[in-house]
Amino acid sequence: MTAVLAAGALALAGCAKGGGGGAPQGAAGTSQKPLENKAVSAIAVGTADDSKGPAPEVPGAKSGGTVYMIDRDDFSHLDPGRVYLNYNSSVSHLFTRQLTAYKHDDSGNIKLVGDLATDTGTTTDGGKTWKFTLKDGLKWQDGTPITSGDIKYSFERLFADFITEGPDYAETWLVPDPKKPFRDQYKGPYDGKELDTIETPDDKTVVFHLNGAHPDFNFTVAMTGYGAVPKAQDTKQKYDKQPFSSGPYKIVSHITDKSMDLERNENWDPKTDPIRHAYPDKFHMEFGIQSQQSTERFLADAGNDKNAFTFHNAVAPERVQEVLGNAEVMKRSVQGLTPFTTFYNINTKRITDVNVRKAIITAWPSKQIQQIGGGEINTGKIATTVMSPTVLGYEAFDLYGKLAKPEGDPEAAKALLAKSGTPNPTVVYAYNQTPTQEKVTVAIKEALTKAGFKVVAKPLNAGTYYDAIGPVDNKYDIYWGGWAADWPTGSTAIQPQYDGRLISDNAPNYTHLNVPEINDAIDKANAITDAAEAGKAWAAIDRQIMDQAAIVPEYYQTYFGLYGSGLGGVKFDPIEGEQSALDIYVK
Amino acid sequence: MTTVSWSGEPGTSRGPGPFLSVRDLSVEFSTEDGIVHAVDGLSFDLEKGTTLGIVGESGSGKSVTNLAILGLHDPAHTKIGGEIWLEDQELISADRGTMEKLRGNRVAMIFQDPLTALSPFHTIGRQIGEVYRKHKGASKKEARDRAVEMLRRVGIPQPETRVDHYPHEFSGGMRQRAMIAMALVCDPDLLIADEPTTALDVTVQAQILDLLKELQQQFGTAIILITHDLGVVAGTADNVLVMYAGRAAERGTVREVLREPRHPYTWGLLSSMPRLNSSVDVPLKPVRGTPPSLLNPPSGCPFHPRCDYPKLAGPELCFNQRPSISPETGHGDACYLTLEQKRELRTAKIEDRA
Amino acid sequence: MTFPSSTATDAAAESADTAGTAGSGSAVVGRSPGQLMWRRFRRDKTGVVSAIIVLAFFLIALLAPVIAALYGKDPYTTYGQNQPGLLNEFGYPIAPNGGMSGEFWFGLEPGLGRDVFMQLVYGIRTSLSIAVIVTVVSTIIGIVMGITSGYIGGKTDYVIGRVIDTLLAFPSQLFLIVFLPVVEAAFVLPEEETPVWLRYVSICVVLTVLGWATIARLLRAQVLSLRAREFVEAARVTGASPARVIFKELLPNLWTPIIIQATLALPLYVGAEAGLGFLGVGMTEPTPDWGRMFQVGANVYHSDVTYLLFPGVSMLIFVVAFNLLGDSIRDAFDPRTKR
Amino acid sequence: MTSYLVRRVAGALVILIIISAITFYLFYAVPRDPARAFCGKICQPETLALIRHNLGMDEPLFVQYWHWLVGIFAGREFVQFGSCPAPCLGYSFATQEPVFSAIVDRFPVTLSLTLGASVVILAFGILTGMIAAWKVGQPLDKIASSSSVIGASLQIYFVGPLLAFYLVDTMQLIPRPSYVPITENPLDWFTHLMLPWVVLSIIFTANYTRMTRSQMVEQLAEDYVRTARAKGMSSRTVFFRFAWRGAMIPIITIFGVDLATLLGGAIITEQTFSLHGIGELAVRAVQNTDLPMLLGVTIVGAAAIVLLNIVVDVLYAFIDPRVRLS
Repeated sequence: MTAVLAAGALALAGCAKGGGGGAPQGAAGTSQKPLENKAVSAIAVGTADDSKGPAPEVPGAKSGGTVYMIDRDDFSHLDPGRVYLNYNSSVSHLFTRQLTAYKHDDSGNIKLVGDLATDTGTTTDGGKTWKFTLKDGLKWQDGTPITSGDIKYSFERLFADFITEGPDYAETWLVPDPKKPFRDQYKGPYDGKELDTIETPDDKTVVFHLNGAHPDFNFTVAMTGYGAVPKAQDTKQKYDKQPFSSGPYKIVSHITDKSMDLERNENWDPKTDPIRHAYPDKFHMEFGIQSQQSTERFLADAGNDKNAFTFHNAVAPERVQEVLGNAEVMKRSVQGLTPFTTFYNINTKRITDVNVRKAIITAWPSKQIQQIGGGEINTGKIATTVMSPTVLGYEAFDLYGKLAKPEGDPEAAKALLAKSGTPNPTVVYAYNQTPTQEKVTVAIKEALTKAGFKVVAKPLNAGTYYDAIGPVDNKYDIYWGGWAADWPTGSTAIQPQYDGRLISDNAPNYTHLNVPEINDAIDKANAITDAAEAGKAWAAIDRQIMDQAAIVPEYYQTYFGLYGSGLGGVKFDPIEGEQSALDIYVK
Repeated sequence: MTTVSWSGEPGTSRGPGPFLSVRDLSVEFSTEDGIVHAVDGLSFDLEKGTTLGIVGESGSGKSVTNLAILGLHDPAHTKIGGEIWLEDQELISADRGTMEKLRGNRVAMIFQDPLTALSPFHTIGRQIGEVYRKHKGASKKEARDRAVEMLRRVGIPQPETRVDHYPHEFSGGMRQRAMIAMALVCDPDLLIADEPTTALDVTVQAQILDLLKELQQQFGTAIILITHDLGVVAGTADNVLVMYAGRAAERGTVREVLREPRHPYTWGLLSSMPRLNSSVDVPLKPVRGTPPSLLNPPSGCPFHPRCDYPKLAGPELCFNQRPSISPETGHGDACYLTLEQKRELRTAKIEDRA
Repeated sequence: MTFPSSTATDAAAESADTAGTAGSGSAVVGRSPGQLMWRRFRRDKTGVVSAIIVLAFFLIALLAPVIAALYGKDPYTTYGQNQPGLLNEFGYPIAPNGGMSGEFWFGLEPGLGRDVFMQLVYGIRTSLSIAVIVTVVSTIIGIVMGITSGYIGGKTDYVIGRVIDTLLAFPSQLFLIVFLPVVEAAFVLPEEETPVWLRYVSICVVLTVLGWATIARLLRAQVLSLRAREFVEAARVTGASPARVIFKELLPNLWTPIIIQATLALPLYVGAEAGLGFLGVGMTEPTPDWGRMFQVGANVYHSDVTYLLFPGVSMLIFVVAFNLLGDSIRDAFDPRTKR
Repeated sequence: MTSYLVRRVAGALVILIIISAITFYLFYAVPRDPARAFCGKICQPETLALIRHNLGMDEPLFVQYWHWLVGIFAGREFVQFGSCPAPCLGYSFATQEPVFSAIVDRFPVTLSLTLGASVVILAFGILTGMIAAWKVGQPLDKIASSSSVIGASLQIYFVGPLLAFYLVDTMQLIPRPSYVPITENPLDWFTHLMLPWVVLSIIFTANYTRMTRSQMVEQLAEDYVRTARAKGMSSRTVFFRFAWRGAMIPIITIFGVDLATLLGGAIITEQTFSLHGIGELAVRAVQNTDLPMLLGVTIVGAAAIVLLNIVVDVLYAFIDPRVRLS
């Protein structure tokens, strides 16, 4: 699973577009499937059987043809070690394989299964030592076999100085001392040294010796960031544009910012792969298509666009109403809850009084903000929790009655402020200076002022936004943030953000929440090996955090996109939060 | 010399008359601020092979008159009355095509500032040649040869190379020579030279005037020489027309006008001109005051505000009624003073000056 | 948007050439050039109507608070969000034509639901004041630099000349959007609240810095030609101090091009300021801004084209009126050019 | 001629270097840590330091500038990105692609836009201006003149969305503006750029109409034009051969200077129609405080303007024989 946040530009630009449908309200509700605030899917760890290929046939699917993909941006990274962004991940699934991966079934259940590995790995000591066995018949695009040595090498090269954009969980866990910078302890394979915490007793077996217990390490290695890279083909920085395929397709051409062409990789054996189909012969991907244009093209559904889909481009906000009212087009639409949540961090180091924080949440103009963003379909469900419904163990609760009074309750907030003893506290709201955020700020200022706050609004440049809110001693009280769990368990949904021991400059704990009980609970939850049990524990922590009023949840982000009429098997991938290419076929 | 007839009846039918005859010409411009009477009831004649000098201050209508002869005024803002006969062709009522065929061919013009009057973007040769091509239907080659010939004739050295030069590569005098070459390229019957020497050095001035005279003798061209400089007229023209405020103030042969000027304005002009034989101690006397506004010209004699003797002809006459030129032919002027009075006053004035 | 360019310069230069003749021509009628100009201007109906329109805009800008008091609304309150039934769930006005009604004359702003009429009135106030300030300051700087360069000549002239060349040769639009954040960052510590006036001043500074070169170049050329004229030569030869030459001899002959240039520049600055707003680097929320209304308009026009029309048409009227006024003033100064 | 060109180009280079130094210092004075963009979601301080080192940002500013300058001619080697061949303008902080190739990629868009608009401006603006001057004072002139007054006041950011709404959305007369490479489909290239061309050129066209008209009227009053008429040249010849030539000289000069303005207009047009040109790149770079990209776009833009001005000056010498290149 990958993060959406890393691509600040993409995510921010995504919410920058304001506006929405303007036709009378009636048209809106009818054809729209309401998304509920409940866990969207069951997430489980699959068995060795689940991990066997080939992937179950998609009914009606047939092989052949070219599938077109149109999207706004080129893939910023394709070197697995540098992939964090969901968009890069989505395409990487076509040519990069990891030890494990997620398998979706038709009822929306998600299972973690072995991808290159025969199963989801085994641990005998509660998650300190992990052993994976590679499947038979795995080959690189040049026909050479994928060996355990390649897997080891793939992890070793993550220590290189140019690989900085990807996740670094495994790197931190694979060095002797997790407290010290991992690059000080190992410099990567380019000077000939190996990482001795990874063992390869034979060509098929790879054993990881972690420096602590990580019961969900098998989820970690499902991240594209831990995808396989062959030692013989490692071109270092250049690898980012032209990775070597272990999946069903290989890159035949990639013109930055223009196009990328994929062709079938004949050396990929479907029998080894439980999740990937390879129905189309080719993919042609075109970049630089804004959502307005892609929406227009999907609506027109002409020529090659009939066989086109998009990973990321959503329906342009200004066309949403038109699309909703068009039954034919709605048949080729994809909707779903993404793992991405957005919220407003409350700096608990500066606003120490929990009642003031509660008052902020209570007074918050969630409804108005949603309206400015163009309504639910363009933004997301109004959120009330830390965890997204896409995270294992999610529980719905609404401590501050935000669903009942989404426009804010200034009276109740005033009461809370009275309790705190500071009826007119001053809060500094720092925001990303985009047109939409500027307007959101107006709404926030107005709502909080009504409740008795004095609001100082501080605009920050989009390019420096995270630099500004990064320092622990920043001078702001409230600032927007977004998060997606790196894998759908509470450990990455909650721990990086709310573990008080992880507070440091630029660390994701932007609320600077440091509550010993929460820290303890996190440790306990991390140690639970049963996924379902762990889920419950994380949900309890979620409630504790909301009780502390550390954030004002904003949205569980939704995705609403279209594809051409000539395609089948276009599905929403709840892990990446966008369209999936794995089951696609040309009708 | 005095073959010019100064018959003044406008609109009479024409038998075999003078080569050029201007009858009761009036030119009015409409401007933002009102109507300007640039020329008002002007008549004169000109015979072949002679030179008429038109003299006056700037704004007296001399250039306007000549532009009217060529039809070069802006039709949108100009109203022209009267008649202009070139032999048996009336020019004011002539259509555009006729005028185009006439201009540069039978009637040519030389302008004051040869730098601005020549196109800076075309070679001298081309500018001369295109007139020849237009009117004589010559080929490019012929036109070029003709241009070289004309340049040689007006005294430009190395005409074969100079023909390909641009005006800015010529000196002032050379440019004016080129201008003259251009004007004469089709052997015109009438040449209008509008202050042809004003922009030039004195030595060059003389050369150019000599050149004009020489060419006139060669081709028998009639010349109208517009100038504010009586000295130029004295040396070049056969007849003189003094203009003031769009009207003729005095006309006659050079001898008549310069020797026995009758109009007080002409006296003023003469006394403002330095003479070689006059004492340097005597200051030049310019005509006092400024030229009148042509928007609303003074009532009566337009010169009366600047005239030293407006009451001599009677208490009101000069102020209320416009004098017309008399006699109709020969040496005439537009002033109410009697010939006697004029003679006395002139003598006094000249003596005063001497 | 067009940033002041030589298009303007040229027209001004062309009339400037004739500034001298306008004076001598007037002698015919015997009125002072000023009187004559005024007389011509008054007779020009288009000019008078334009002047009235332009004046009306300035009055609107000046009297914005009064208008707000009479109208009973302000540009900040989010009426659409406070009163249910005004905006739909997508944030668009429910009533047709962008929510125009007796209560909200020009309708409501999509999203926040503020009053469009008030936004426009106060937006005009912001934008016009910036344009006026920039016009005045850049004209003054242009005068000083132009005269200095033309009068002193030599190395000073060379340096100023190169600076002017460089400034004029640059894509000013690009520089505007690039330098605004830089200027701002230079003044504010990252932790400090960015005051509204700072953005205001930054915009003025950047527009001025990139704007003075046009008029400076024009005046430099004028001064160069004037310096060679007899009367200035004479003044210099008789030992007049440079100050005297500049103020008594040069400046009086430069007023015509200066005034013409300024009238040409002002609408261009209005356009430039609005362009900044459109690109998202103009005045920030919640300060109402004419240009930012275009940005909102460009985002919502699919569903609410009415919103775009108000800032658009009002700016069109203003710029047309001002350009016509500029033409009339130019004609009044210089009757020779017929338009 | 050659020595003139060499001198002009050398002078342009000096100006560009000065400008680049100033811009570099100005931009890099902005408090901004680009390293964040190259760091994973959970970013360790050590990784940040490493990235800063990889980007060469731990060196003094003048050393960084020197590297940047040298990179343009010699190329650079980045730990973060690998090699960046000359001309290397650095790597974008936001999109992590070489600045130069990003600009080159978008160049055809902006070139198509401005070139097409230039054609419209010059052809249409000069044509209507000539017609107005030819029929001066007549109804046609009045129509041309008054519509040019309005045209000159039509802002891109108003007309653009408005025309898009009526012509594209409502009436569906023309396709939504986008960029189709001319090599791919010339017809689509044309139809998809029609609206941007029109919108970008309106103000300019109107100005050129006004300018051409007044220049023509002025030229027609010039002495040499009168001479031409006195020579018996037909009105047509006088108008087209003599006056036109004179009127074009100031117009070409102004067009040379207007190129910079046109580029500015292109930024707004690209923004209005979401065209991926250099202008849109610049706006995005501003939004992201993408300093290398900003610097690159600025320098390339400035270089283009400076070079085009040289071209215009040379052109000038061809049209006006009085001008000598020396």
